[in-house]
Amino acid sequence: MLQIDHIDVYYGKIQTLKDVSLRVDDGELVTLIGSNGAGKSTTLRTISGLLRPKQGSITYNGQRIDHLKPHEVVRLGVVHCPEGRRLFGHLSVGENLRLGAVTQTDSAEIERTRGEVYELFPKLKERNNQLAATLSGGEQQMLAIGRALMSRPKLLLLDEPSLGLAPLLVEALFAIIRQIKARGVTILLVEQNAWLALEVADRGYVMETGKIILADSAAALRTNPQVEEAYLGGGA
Amino acid sequence: MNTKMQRNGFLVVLGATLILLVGLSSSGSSFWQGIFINLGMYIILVVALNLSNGFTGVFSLGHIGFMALGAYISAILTLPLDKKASYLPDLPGWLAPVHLDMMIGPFPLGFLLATLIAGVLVTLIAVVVGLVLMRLSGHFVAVATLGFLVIVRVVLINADEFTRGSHTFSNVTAYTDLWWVYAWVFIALIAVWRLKFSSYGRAMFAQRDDGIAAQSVGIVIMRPRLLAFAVSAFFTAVAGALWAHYLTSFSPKAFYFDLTFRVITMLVVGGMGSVTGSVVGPAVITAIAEALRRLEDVTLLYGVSQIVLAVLFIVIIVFRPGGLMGEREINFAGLWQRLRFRASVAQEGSAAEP
Amino acid sequence: MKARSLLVLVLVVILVLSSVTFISAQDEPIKIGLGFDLTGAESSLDLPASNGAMLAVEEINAAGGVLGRQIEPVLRDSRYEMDITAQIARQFVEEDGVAAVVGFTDSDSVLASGPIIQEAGVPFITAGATSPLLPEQVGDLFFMACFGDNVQAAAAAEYAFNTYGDTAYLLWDEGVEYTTLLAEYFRARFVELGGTIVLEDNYADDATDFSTQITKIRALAEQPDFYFISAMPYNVGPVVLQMRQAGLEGPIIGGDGYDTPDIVSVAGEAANNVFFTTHALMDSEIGTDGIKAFIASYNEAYGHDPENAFAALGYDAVKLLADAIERAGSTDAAAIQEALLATADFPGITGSITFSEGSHIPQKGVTIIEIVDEQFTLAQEVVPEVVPPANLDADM
Amino acid sequence: MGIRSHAAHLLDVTELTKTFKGLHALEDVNLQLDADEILGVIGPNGAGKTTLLNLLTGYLLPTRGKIFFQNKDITALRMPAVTRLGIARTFQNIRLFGAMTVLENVVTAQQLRTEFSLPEVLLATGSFRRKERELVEQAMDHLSIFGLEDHADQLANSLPYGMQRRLEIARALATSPKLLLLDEPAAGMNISETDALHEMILEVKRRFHLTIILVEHDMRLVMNMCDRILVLNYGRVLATDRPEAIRQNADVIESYLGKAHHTAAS
Amino acid sequence: MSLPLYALQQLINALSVGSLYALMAAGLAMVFGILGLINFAHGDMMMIAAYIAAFSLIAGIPLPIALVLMVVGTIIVAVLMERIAYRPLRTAPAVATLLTSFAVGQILQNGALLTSRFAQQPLQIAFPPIDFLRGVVLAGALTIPKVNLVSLGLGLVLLLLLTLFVTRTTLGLSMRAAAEDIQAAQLMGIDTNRVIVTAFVIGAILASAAGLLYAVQAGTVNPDMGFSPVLKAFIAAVIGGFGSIAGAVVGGYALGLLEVLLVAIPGLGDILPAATTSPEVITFFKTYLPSTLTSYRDAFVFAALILLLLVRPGGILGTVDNDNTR
Repeated sequence: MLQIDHIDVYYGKIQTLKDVSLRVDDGELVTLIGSNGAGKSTTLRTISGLLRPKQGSITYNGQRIDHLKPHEVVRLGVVHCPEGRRLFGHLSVGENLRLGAVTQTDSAEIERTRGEVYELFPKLKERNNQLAATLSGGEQQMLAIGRALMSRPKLLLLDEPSLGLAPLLVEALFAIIRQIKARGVTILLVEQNAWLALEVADRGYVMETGKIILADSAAALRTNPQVEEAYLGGGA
Repeated sequence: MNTKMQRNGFLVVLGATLILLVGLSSSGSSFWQGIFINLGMYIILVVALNLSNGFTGVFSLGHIGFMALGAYISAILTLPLDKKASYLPDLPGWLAPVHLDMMIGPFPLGFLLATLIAGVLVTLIAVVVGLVLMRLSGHFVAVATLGFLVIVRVVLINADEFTRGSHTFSNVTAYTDLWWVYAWVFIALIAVWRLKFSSYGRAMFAQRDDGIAAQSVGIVIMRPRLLAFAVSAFFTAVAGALWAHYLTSFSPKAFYFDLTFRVITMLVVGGMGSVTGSVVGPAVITAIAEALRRLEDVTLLYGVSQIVLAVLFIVIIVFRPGGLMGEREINFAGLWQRLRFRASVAQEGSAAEP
Repeated sequence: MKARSLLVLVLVVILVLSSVTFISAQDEPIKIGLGFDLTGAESSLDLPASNGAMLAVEEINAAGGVLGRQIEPVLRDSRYEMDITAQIARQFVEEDGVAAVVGFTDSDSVLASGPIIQEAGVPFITAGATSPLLPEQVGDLFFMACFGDNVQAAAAAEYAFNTYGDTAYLLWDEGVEYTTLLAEYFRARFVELGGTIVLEDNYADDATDFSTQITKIRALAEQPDFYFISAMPYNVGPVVLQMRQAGLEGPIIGGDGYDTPDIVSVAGEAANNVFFTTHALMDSEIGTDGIKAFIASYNEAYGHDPENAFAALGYDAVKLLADAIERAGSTDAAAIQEALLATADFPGITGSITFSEGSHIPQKGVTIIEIVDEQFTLAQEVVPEVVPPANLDADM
Repeated sequence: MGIRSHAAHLLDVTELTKTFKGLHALEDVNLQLDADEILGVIGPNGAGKTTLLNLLTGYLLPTRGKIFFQNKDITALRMPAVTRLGIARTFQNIRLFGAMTVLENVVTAQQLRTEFSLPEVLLATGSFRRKERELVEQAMDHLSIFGLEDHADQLANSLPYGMQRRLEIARALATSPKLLLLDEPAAGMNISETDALHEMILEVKRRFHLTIILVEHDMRLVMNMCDRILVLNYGRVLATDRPEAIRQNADVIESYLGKAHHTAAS
Repeated sequence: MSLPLYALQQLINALSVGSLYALMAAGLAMVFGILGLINFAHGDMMMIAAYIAAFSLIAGIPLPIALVLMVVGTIIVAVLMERIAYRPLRTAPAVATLLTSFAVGQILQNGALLTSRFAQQPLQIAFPPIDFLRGVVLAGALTIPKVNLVSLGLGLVLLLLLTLFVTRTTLGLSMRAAAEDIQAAQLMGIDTNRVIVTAFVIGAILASAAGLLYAVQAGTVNPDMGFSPVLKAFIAAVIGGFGSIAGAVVGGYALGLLEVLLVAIPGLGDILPAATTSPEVITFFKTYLPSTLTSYRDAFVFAALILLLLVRPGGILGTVDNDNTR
């Protein structure tokens, strides 16, 4: 479904991605793990068109998308739920969801999707008219994901959804990610909480300083001593 | 070693400047002297503004107000007594008989005193204003300092016993010449350069880059801001005094938005944060503006030069958002090395010839 | 790097092109510097003045020139930036070697350029700067083609006092020297005559809505005999219109800032019962033959009627200079100065010009114009009985 | 204040409370810290950990409560004054002077202890040159402790992430503090980097005779390094105890560590 | 005129001035909200609009067509301006874009200057009279110039339409989203370039309405007529809390009121009827609030502005978190 081939990305003069290649197949949940500054978010930002690769290509369902603008990428069904939620705090929950569906034209369809999102996150329905900024941290994350789902993504790019959530909430969140996957959405998940990510994922990539250093099935990565040592905190 | 090369490079630049000045002042062309006098005054204005806007990031749009105050204060102090009696008859008693015209040989000490008094008074005003305004950041300082400029203008227009109101203040003695201007250019550049590479400068840049981190290493944000604002006001007032005693007449209208934006444009083109840029910016803008002006006189398309200048400005900003110099400085040591290298090549060349 | 080399290239091209100016012509024509603000804040006055001046040069040249030599005008834009104003003065006297300079309509520009021209020993006639303090401030080679504001203000005060009565309302533009000076001279003469100013007020130069000031007038228990409003050409129309719309029908009086067709086109019939002092009645139908001819040729050259009285003043200033050079028989500064001082009854478009008793401000009659049925009509030609001193401050 | 003696403690915090728009970010926090201790502060996001650091350093002023440092009431002091008295900190999201070089970052912190007069600077007197030279030399020595001496002339924001963290600590220490507050220094580090950080913190603690407060999510680091741990939840102190005791504390497990961590850690 | 009547008339004056300021400030604030750009060339867009209208009317084009030409022409200028000057500078520092907007203004002003010269028109053109904008409406002793009434009405209508647009349409919602977080908006699939161009187009519509009314009031058009209104708009926008359209409107009326008060109160000593007012009051006004004090008006406006910035940095409507730094 998504194929990244040998991309190099620069922030100004500093190279942040070096020869990164990865692949996400239809229906999969693939995770990208690694420490802060390893280039995980940069990878997602490049896929969604916020950054341009200097070298290499990104294809989605056989179509080159590395030269597209972010809104064109979204129209193809690749939706990026950014790190730090990036909600429109001065707009209501309902308006945030409406904006998620900005690429959709069929209003009946939009309402149906809205119903599904409410089903997934009943809290959002309760708070429909509340300003997004007034939600709690967990609710905000729910809204961020719900907003992304409103555009009926085929491929969902989730960036650090667990960031800043208490461990108990994180568990609930991952249960929802599983449900989304079960509905047939392909997911590329960037997580610092490698343990949890590998629990839900089919496959995983490990990044370090802008490079992919490991790629394997999630199960294999979970038991890979190198990963265990570096990211999972071993058997402390 | 490195510092020695730096000093040599600096001396080369200083020497070249001196030669240029001697050449100019002996050329007898008051037009070309005028260009360089204007350039010098702009350099002082820009480097002073850089200290405040560039180094501390507190963007002031009100500096021309300090310039106006400097011009008026110094001019009142040096105005010949007969002119004073006729143009400013309502001056308060203690000020009416003041006429700073002392000379030491050919050196007008009175003018120097007037300039210094204007500078110091304006610095005091800047401290008071700064205590209020330097608490603001971002667009808010810009608006507030713009307000200061408007207030200064209104006060100058209304304080007619001191300023003649909206009437042109005239017959100021023309003390300012190339040497006066460039002496002050030298002092201003050196002072700002030394501030930049000192604990004060580091504090200014630090609080600009990250105010919270700066506080966490013990920097009281207000202090570097206020210092920069005050010193900057001093030199701006000096430039005002030079301006007053060069043009010999002025009115509140002259010290307003047009001049403000001309100086800021020079600053941005040169590079905010770079002392070298404060010379480069005015020099480039003056050169282009002068060339375009002459072109206009040939083509008679008055107005085109302003358009071209504006387009050039946009081009510079698009391709070099930090200005021509960014925050970098001239590398005196490198300059010296390059000169020595050329000299040695030339020597070798000439040695090889016969 | 690329941007830099591009910049250098542009600079070089510009410098090469501009060096064309240095290829100067033969010494034969008489060079006259024309310094005006063509693009800056004063351009609405200076541009017409420069047009008038250029027109005069063309006419003189077409008629064979002065002393058998053509006049070569050197027109330069001061942009109302004072450092540039000073610089073009230097260019005139050094690079161009002009025999005389004509220019400007405001004191700031005259005072920034005048001392330089004076020091270079070159005569300088201002087209429209009307502050009577200027000759003293600039020097003995400086002349004015127009009367001083004290003269027209006194004329207005005397006319209004005698015609309408002894109570007045006074409004002026507080940001401009011309309007403040005019208001001060008017006040001085009017009070001296025994008049009372019942209310005075001012407005910012950029104002377009005067309803606040007008409401204050309307709140007066009793309306004054007339309203003296000292305004710039661009403010006159709206002030007059808005006053009339608010029901203030009394006579409105002002200075030569009113002398622009705009007042009628903006205010329409509201401009009736407006009186103002100016240099001459610029009317293509009932004006003098000289005025008719001037308006016609201005229209031919620039595609429209003269914008305001400054067009005629620019024209007169050049003609006055040419006349003086002709009489002096040379372009020597002292000779021109002497000839100018001896000018008597020079028939300018803006009235007959005489410099008497060593004064550098001409004695000109003041024309008082009344607007009747949206037409300028001549109300009176006067010479004020008493003129307030140029420097009001000095007497206080 | 009462007659209670604070002499025993380096830092003595009583009933510290901070409210934002009526919400308690921190409520009645009491805390005593002795010289040479390492105190860990843990708690879920929004528990008030960073608010606590902001209050201790004078970046925020408390709504209620007192802070004594070395027997001196610093409750009302602002950040620069607090730093001068000897409390330094780092930040959760690194805050360097990005447009300045690594060396300048450290010198800027170090100059806190050096007095310059304006004439001295403007005239570039001998004393100015000497002091500047000394500052640079000291800063270079200081950088070498952190292995940053080879990057002295590099711009701070061009350093890789790990080095930026180290530089931030180096800069904090350049103010010669007695108490160092570290806000999630291991965030985004892998385990080997975290271990190196652990070593480094212990090393500088010895060398500079520091007392440390460490706010951190990485339980392994906190458990291994700290003498005591303070657990915050919704702005209140849940527990203060030795690491082993915290690990067993049912309340803490329930509200913070959760099942996931439990399984992961066991 | 009795004192209450006087107060009422001055209040009407304040509302009239204020609605023009609000109209001008709304366009400025909208672009600022989305791009963080203080577009000083907004005033020059007003100037361009006035010129197009004036030239069209002088050429004998019927009023409705002239107005359409004006709006379309201004929109074209605004879109070109965005495309050529501002788009390459999206990521540049605020100062650079601010100065660029001045440069753009310079280009427009001198362009207008050259155009009038080539069209053989005077620099300053009398704005051709528009019948329905001439004259006054009388309500008892109160007078309201029609221009002011129209600016009040047109202002309200345009601002209402604008409010409906940003709350009811997807494009409007997208605009608000882009104003808050332009990158997040992109990730929603919003074409932010389109949103920005839309903001400039709406800005141009507001500017042409304001430009027309301003020109009618001023009676004349000239190349630098845009500076003074944009400065007022800027102040109004700051008073209201920069970036919010509602704030700009409130700021516009606040500025109008302030300006009118600063002229209406000094000099009352000369106006109050001596028969019915106690002499102390008259003496008080004559001593402390003489008419000449009105020349300090701008200083008071800005002093008030600075005070407001210190006390409520977010403007009248704004909310600002209490963090003491940044």
